[in-house]
Amino acid sequence: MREPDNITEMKQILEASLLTAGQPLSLDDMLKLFAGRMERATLRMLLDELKADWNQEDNSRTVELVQVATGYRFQARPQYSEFIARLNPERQPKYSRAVMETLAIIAYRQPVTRGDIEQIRGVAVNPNVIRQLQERDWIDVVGQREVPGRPSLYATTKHFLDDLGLRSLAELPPFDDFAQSEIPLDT
Amino acid sequence: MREPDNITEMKQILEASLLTAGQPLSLDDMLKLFAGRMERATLRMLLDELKADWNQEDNSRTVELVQVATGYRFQARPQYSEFIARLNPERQPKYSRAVMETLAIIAYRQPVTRGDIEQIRGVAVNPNVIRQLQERDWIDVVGQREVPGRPSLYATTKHFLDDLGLRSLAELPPFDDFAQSEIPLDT
Amino acid sequence: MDTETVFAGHSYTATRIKGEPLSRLPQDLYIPPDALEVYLETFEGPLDLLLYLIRKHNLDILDIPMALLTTQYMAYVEKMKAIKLELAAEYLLMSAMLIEIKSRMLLPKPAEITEEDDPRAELVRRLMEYEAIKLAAQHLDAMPKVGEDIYVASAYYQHIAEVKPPEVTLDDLMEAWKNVLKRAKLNQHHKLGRAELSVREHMSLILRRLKTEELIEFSQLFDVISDGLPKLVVHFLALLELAKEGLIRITQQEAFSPIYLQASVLE
Repeated sequence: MREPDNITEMKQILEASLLTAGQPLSLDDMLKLFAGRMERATLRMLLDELKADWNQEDNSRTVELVQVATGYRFQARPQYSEFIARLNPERQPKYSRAVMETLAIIAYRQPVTRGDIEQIRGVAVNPNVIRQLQERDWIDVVGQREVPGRPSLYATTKHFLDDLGLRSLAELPPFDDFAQSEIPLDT
Repeated sequence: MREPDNITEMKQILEASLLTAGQPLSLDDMLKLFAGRMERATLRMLLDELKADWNQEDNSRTVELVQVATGYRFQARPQYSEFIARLNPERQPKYSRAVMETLAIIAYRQPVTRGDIEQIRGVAVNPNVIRQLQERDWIDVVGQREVPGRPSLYATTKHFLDDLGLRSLAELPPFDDFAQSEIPLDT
Repeated sequence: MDTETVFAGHSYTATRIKGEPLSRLPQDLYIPPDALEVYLETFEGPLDLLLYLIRKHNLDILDIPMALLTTQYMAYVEKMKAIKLELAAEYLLMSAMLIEIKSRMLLPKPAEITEEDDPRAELVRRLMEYEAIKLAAQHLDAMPKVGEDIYVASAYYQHIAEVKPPEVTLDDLMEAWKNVLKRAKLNQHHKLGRAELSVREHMSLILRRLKTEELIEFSQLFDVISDGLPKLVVHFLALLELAKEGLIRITQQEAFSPIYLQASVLE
């Protein structure tokens, strides 16, 4: 097996790998492609070039290279989503308000316990709500709060960020944007 | 949602769908993309064009559009398969205990017959165990013991020494921690 | 004033009317009972219901008319009881809290009112936090997601199974040999040194030669010039061991004639 000996070949190996991966590839994953013969800095540079090659302004490409929490992935440009959705008419069922509000609390207030979530929502949290989010691999237990009962602390996962196309939580709109007016300080 | 009104847009919808489908798309699948506004013959023509666009002779594309039994799919050109395989290395297999012990007996007690090995291990030796070691070219038959049945005598090979980084069997760690040898080997 | 009817679970029209006289508020807050059940099912709890009432009637969340809000809230709770809806305990707790705040509002106010002194402060903080969470949840819900609106490239590739043979280290081999000895209890009467291993290696070498050369003249086995003495000794010991184990036959036609080795043949 001949190792690549020029930039073009290296970019092609990256491209073929990313187009077939079906999920984000991390820098560590991609270093494996070159069997230890690739510097991290060079890899980053190649990825930047590849991104520029594919993310042409003229819309000639139908997929674009994006960076998300766990790495890089090619994804269809948004204007094709509606068409692709026609291939699978059965879509993922929408989550209930309880699920989405619980997710929002965990995303913006993490790490939080079930008690914290109940406090904010003003109602008991159905264990099934937490389970749905865990099954989607959007939230995870990251520890226990050191109070009697040692309740689990929940946080969002990297997979959650990947699924929403984000690199980090900081890319979510700031929580204050959602406040209808200034929230008085909890005193 | 605006329906595509020219060949280029239609080809782009096909391309985005095929790149993200994760499985071959049949003609029927692809007709769904255009909500009934596409003729089968036109679709075939578009796919032929798309195929030609991607299957450039100059190797500038890393994936190609191919037709398989259940439909069309994009796939990485064969020269990238070996690199992509590095992303998910198969788990390193391990030899069974029987294989390892048989190998040890042959290494330390050679030349030995299968009967010898069975006597030492106290259990029957599966012919498959011997075969695995022979296929690896770590043991071979060096003769037959002149007893009824003329059982094969097994010994380790030069290849075995190479693979374990030894120059000779004498470099194998003796069991009783460097027992004094009666014959000075290095004088 | 915005009088748009807003349902729970949908976006609110956040019109604030701080300072507006209460008399401007609609007086008829009655909701038909058949519609009520539908509403209640969509409320996520007392905070959600309160927010609904506040936004529906365009109350100023920072200056909530407690008497009005409490009356409205209690009316809902009574209706819920009336239609035998299973009422979450939280709704009743909230009733008690509202009444308490309302009564504290009636107490004489200190000369300087700070936000902390306002009996409504904690309720307002909670309502606003919950409202922000509701909007954040709607935002998250609307974001494109993998599997819904984001499609990740996943072209096919030829899966090459890299068949790697198992790796064996010297330690692995030693471990296996130790296990063999432990079980066979060979070590009690058998010490194996480096020398003996060499002998066994040379036994294999000689047998290997005899596979291709049917008959080997004794002196051909030894290269007296290039093989050092130790090697010659090992070779000779190997020969003796092979003979002892009956694996080779050593023959000599007559005294001083060449000695020949051959693989032993079953008589």
